[in-house]
Amino acid sequence: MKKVLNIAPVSRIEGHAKIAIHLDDDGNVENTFLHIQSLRGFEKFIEGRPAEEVPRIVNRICGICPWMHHLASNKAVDGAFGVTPTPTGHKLREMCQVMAHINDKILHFFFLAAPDFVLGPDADYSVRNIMGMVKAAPELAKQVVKMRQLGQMMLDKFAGKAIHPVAGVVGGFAKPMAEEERKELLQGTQTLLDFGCYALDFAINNVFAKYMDIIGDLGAIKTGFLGMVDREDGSLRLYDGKLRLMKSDGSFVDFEGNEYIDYIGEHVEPWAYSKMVYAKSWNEGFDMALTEPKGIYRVNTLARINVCDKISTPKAQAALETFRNSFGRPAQQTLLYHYARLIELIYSCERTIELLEWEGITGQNVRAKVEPKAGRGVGVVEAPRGTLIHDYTTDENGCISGANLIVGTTHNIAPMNMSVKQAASTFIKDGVYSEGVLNQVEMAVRAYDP
Amino acid sequence: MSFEPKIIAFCCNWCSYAAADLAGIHRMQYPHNVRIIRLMCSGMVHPEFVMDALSQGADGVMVLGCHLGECHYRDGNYRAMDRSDMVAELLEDFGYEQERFSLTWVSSQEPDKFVKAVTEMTASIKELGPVNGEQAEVV
Amino acid sequence: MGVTTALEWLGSCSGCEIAILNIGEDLVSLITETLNIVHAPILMDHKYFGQCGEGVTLEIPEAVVGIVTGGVNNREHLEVLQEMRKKCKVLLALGTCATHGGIPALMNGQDQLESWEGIFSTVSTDPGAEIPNVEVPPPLDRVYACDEKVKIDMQLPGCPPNPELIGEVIVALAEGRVPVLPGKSVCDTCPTKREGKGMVDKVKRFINNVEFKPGTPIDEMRCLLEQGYMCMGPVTVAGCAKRGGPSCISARVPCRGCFGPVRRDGNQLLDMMNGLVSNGLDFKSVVDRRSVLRFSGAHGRLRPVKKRVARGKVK
Amino acid sequence: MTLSEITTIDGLAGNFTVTVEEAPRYVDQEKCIACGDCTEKCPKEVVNEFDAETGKRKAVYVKYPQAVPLKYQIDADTCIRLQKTGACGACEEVCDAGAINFDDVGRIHEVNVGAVVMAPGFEVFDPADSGVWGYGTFPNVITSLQLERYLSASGPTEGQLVRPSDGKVVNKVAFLQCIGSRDENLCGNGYCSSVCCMYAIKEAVTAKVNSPGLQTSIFYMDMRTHGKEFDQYMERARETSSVRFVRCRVNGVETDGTSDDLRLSYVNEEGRQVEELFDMVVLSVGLQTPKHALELAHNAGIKLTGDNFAATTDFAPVQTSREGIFTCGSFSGPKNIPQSVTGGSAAAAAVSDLLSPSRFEFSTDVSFPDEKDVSVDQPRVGVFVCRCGSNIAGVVDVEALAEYSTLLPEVVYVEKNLFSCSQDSQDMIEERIREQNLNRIVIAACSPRTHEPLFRKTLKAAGLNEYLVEMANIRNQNSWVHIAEPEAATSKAKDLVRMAVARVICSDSLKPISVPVMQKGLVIGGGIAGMTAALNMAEQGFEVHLVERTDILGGNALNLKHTWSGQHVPTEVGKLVDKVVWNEKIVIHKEFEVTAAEGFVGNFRSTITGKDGSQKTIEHGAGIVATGAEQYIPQEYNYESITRVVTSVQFDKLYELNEVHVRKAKNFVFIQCVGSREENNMYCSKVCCTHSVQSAIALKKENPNRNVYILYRDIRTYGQREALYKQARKLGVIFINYELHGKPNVAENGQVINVEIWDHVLHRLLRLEADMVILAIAVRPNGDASTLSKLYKLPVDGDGFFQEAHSKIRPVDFSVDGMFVAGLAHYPKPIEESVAQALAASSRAVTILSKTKVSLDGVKAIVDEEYCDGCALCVDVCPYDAITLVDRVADDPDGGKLIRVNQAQCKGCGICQGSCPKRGVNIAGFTMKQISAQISAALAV
Repeated sequence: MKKVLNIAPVSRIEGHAKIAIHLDDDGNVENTFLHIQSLRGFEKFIEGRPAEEVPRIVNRICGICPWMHHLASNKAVDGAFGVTPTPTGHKLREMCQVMAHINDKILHFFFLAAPDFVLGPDADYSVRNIMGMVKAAPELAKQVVKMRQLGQMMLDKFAGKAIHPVAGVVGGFAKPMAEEERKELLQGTQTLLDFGCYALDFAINNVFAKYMDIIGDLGAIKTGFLGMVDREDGSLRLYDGKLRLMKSDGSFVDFEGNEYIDYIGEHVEPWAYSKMVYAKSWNEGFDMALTEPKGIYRVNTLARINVCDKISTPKAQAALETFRNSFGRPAQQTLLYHYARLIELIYSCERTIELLEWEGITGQNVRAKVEPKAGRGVGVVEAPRGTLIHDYTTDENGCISGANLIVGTTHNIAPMNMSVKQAASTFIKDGVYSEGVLNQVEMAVRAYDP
Repeated sequence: MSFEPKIIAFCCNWCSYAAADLAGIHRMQYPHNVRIIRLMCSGMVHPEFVMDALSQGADGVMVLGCHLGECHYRDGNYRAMDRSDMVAELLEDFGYEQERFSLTWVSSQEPDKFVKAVTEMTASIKELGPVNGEQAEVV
Repeated sequence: MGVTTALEWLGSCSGCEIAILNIGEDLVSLITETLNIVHAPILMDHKYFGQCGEGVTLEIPEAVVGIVTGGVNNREHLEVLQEMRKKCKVLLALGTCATHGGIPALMNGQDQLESWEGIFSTVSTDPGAEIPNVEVPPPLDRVYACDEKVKIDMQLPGCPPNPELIGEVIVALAEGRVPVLPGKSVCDTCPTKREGKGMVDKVKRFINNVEFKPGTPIDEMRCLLEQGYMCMGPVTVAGCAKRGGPSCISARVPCRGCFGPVRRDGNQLLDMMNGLVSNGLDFKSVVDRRSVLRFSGAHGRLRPVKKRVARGKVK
Repeated sequence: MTLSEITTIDGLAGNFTVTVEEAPRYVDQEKCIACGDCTEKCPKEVVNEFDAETGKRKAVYVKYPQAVPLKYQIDADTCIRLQKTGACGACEEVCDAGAINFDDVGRIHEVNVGAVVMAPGFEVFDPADSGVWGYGTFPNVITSLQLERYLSASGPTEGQLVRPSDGKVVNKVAFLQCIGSRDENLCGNGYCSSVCCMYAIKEAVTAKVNSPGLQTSIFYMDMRTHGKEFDQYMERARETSSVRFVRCRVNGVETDGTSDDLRLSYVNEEGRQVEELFDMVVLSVGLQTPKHALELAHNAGIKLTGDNFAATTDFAPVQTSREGIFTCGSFSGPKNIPQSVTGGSAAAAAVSDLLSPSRFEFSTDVSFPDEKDVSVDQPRVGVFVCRCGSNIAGVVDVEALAEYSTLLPEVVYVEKNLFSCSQDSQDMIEERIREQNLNRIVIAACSPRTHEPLFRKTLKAAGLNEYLVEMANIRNQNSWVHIAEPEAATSKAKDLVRMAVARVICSDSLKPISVPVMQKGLVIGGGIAGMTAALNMAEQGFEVHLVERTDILGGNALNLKHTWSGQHVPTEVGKLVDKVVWNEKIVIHKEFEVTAAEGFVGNFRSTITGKDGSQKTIEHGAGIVATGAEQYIPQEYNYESITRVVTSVQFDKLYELNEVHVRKAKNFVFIQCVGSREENNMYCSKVCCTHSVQSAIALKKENPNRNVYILYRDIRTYGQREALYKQARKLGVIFINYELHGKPNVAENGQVINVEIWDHVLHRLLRLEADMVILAIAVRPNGDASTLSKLYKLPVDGDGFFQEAHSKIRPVDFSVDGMFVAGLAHYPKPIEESVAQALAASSRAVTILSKTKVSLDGVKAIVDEEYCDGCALCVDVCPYDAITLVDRVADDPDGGKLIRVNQAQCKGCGICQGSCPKRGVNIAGFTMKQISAQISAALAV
């Protein structure tokens, strides 16, 4: 007989989601849903707020990537008020954002995803987690915790707050960087870079090698990709650049963030609070069919690694080449998100060092003159979870009169649903399923790090 | 039965409280709805008291102080006035009608003014209805 | 074996969870020895409806300590919170959302239906979209703090809370003692130079950086409120301070009250405005004063603005 | 010493031997516990003098419930046992205390004193002697004193106004003024008793409150409401209490024969003879010196005036004719309460002047038992509910209230009193505190503003901290204002008690703070008042700084020639100035004005600035404001345009210089109340009537053929000044009454000035041809009173004169501790009253200066270090700069900050408390906790 399996909550992710697997009378997958459970209404309740305050409000959208919202918001307000941040202010913001990426990657790979690989997808749930890992690989665990802490505290110390930051301000940054601070940060980042390289090797040798078969097909689907690249040389960019929308065949268009409306649209399903972003500009509509998906593209690490022509920093570039040699461009395997994530980890460290070594980084002129006024601004950054777009309109008092937010994860909602369906229907046959099997379904979701 | 509001009146010891005493001495009659709390100065009234009173079911709150320039403590009544402007506006933020709050200057020699103030306040609150009743001002 | 502990997040952003991880070196021993975590969506895979999702009623294992983050925005949150209350001996509300509503409670200042309709009809949204209503938990009438819905044994506000304090609370709970938490305001932990607020007559918007000598410690900087910026330190409970100063102030940015009111049932908007007017500041110079409640909009503090019917003043 | 009389005073000032004869009380004061059993048992009923014969008392009795000492006594003349040995003796049997002593005998005491103050007071004129008013024959003719008792809650009818004859509710009452005053034929009292007009109005108003619908009429010759704010009171009586004022003398009272109603026949305003019936007639009886006082005066060998009052002089109003013997109150002439209180202090000043060398020689401090520490004890609240006679009990259900009070949290004891303020209640409360081990007290009675000090003392006496008492004001703010709504009043009373209990539970023991005193005085103003005050303080041995704005001492007195009693002002002022100038303890600052002031009682710092801009700072412990007043410059009566229309002051000069117009003039017209007693200046300038009458007399004496007219509204030659009025009339001065609505018309007509006026007696327009018109100008408050009032925070009244702390009981104090007022700055008054007030101010100031430290009220801002975190929100809100921000740990900048409050500078206004977001600072006695508790209690149920 028909039944519904409710995997709730989807765990070891940052959001509130539930997977519902509908089985038909024969116990085969009839349909699956990834229900996104909560809606808070940021777009609405920032209306009326003085725009310069909004970066301090919207960072609460996500406690794992608050910097992304904080800075995308600042960029949007810059636009609305018509200010260009001073060079130093601009670079300080980027440094913070890229550093935030470092911590996020460590967190996600080791704390959330790794247990599946280190302890095995069908290990008992009570040990298939960071606590289990601590017991299984205490040294690694300690190292991981230490590194993540290092990254967090560097940011926390320099910018006052690592979680829900406040140091980014319209027009630039709230305080200049002192030379001592620079030295300390530089030293810390070196350590992180070393760990990043070690992490990639560790993953290649102990994880991916071991799970090649799974990687091959778990949640694998065929879609397009969206990500940010450097305006000049098309290399990987996280804080500022143009957007590149690539089809599954590898062809792509580039556009500026403030043109997003012409390229992407948001589809709404009655069973998820989260909207599903799709490529409007392909003029093929929206369809999540596994065979012939329409308008579906993906974001986040794998997407960025796919759309960029290269990476501007040496170690990451080398890793990228290895990656492309084995998986090509664009790579479609969902679990490769983890691989791509570690490449970005290395880029983030290298980029941070680059910024810290820029002579202007300790400049005193960190904030441009600001006049609140009416206007519109679109702020785009690459969040760990994908392309993040903040679009504000302000009134003559410089207060928000309208806002539109497209957060990273929403681009991936549709793909995730597809991956879940793909995974579920491959693993569940004739009513046969197990906790391990269901966890693999979750792994498909986890890869996207929603 | 008819609605008998409860009104809290914060009275300055040096003026309105004395005026209230004097009203008694002159046997002036006024509505029984007011409960007087004696303070040393209208500047002693913490806005929190106003909100607390309303949230605890007071239908109205009055502050009665000395005429401007006659404060026993230089300018306590100016503080009271500044606060009252603020409180009056914030009342609506917290979902109360502005009419539930009033500030009046009454000297110790003006029992009649005191009586007038409490009588009018009582009347206006009666018209307004109970504090937790149907929020009359919702469109 | 550590103290059995269940973690749950309601209308939260997971910032509190990250703050827990930020405890640092001690984290490992904390989550493996001090505590015995039996349920925690962000870290482990215990499921509500059985591990294979066949169950029909939401279940969370028994635990001595329960930690909830986030406010109560929808039916699911409420159900989870009530289940937590049922199963946990000691229930800790962690983070300002859980204690005072936090940022999401800004929604309490809006007309919910209107807003939601707006959200599903943005420029980039396909026309004709409806508010989702299948298998997604329906919202409550407003955003609640946890103690508005169930009995809460301990509160630790903060957006995010201070890892040190989280550590203190957890250890205290494990040791069965009362944790030592700050009761004074942010100013108590703020070393900036203060003289009095009398000379300021208006508050400035934060569109220019505050005055300070770069590279000098903050105790050489003048109180930001006395610089004319709206700093909510005086009406906000302490706890954010690290490295000898409040977080935002160390970043040379005025406090916005993210730890909630200094007195648990205090009213940040009322107290702040009172502080200003009592000092002769023009409270009207505060642009959008309602957002002074941006962190403590639960408990009925923040309400939609009501349009008033003109009434003849009773004379 | 009660029941005692002075028989002889021998010796000289500084060393008198006084013989005192103490009559037997027949009740042992030591043993009597005032239980009242004796009175209950006593079979002998006699009329009660205190009730002015309206009620009865027993032969063993207390005069009235509030009597001090509250000890019973036996009236030997009526006691059966004392009249006939062996008879009765019931009281002795019932007295468990064994206090009755029929063998008690009188005693003679000899006391050695340095000075004597005579204040034997007055008795009211007894109208029975002259039959005309039917007093004694018609039961419904009563005296004002009897009415006072009828209207009193503790009186025979508990405030109900009913007819003695048939108990019928009175609907129509007439007051006849000047019974036994201003009348030599019937009673021989030619003087004006000066208080009767005012008390008659007051009684009329109160009577109307007690029985609404009552019609009240006052029959008078002149309304003499010359006191501060009296005219306003009269206007209010006329308008709001619809009291009817009829100007005419009623010559007799008859009955209509059939009922007990009373018929008055009189000539009304229209000049027609009318008859009118009344339910009751009240005789406003005058004041006179009692016989025993006359004997006393005789024994003491002091001179009396023709009116039988102690003879004094205008410049030494409390000094009798015998050195070392002083007087105050009505013994030296009819006085109202403020004047008597002032006189009392003045006499004290004169005495201390005489005795200052031996200050403190015999004094001992009152000591109270050690204070019990109740800080840790569970609250045990005692509630005492006062009936206040029927003032409260008449409206509020006191039984129910008491019953309810027992149910309130922490309340362990409840008791009802007839008068909580009576001495016996005080003792009882003290008793209960001990036996019931109470540590918090609630008194449900009247206003804390008047009675809190009393109960605080009681707590102290019981060894409790005086701040642990809370009053629920169920009289002034409840029973008196909800007379018609007993249920509502009762439930409100319950609320008020509940609030008081809630509040007192949160009360803490407070310690009064004491600060050192700068033992110097400052006197602002070098007029008669200022100089007198300065001189008295100096002669009591204190350094005084006398600040005078002009370059000459003397003030307004420099314009005056004679006092009403004929003393030559220039001479007296000259003497005074000399004494002041030669006294080395007085530092005179001429051409200086106070420009800045700070500090507080005992420690003022005043900055004075000279004409030349030079500045001095004076530190002083007390200050006296004697800045005088100004003359009104008339806008009316063509004063500007007509040269021969002059002000009274100008006229004095011209007259003195024997100026030609004055010399030649035949017709003089005085116009009274110029600038007084009208809309914006509804007050009486008090001195002008006497002044004009004196000038008129002089003119007439000089040349009887002159025509002198005085156009007046009411001639206010109050007290013994009445003699002048009489003399003027004898000399043929013509007095013509006018009303406010019919002011005289003054116009120049060639050589003469036409004055038109409506004559109320002849009822026709009268045209006078005057050669000279003298305007009796008003006394106006000093223009810069407001400046001074801002500097020292001294209140001024509606007319612009300085406002004393309490018009009756604190007539020279300011509400600001350590500051006092005297002379015209306070209100228009003649010289002798200024001098008396100046002496009084001095003596009040000396009560501070004579101490090395003063203790301040404990109501101060207290920093709660647990909550204060030094956010500095309160620093700038303090009006007294009493708050400073300091390091929590001395010189450890990292230890956090908090505020400190300068206890001496703090006045306890609580603005800081009202600004603090975290309850970090509280006003002791008015803490956030206490007020919140009150709010919650008010709204509970």
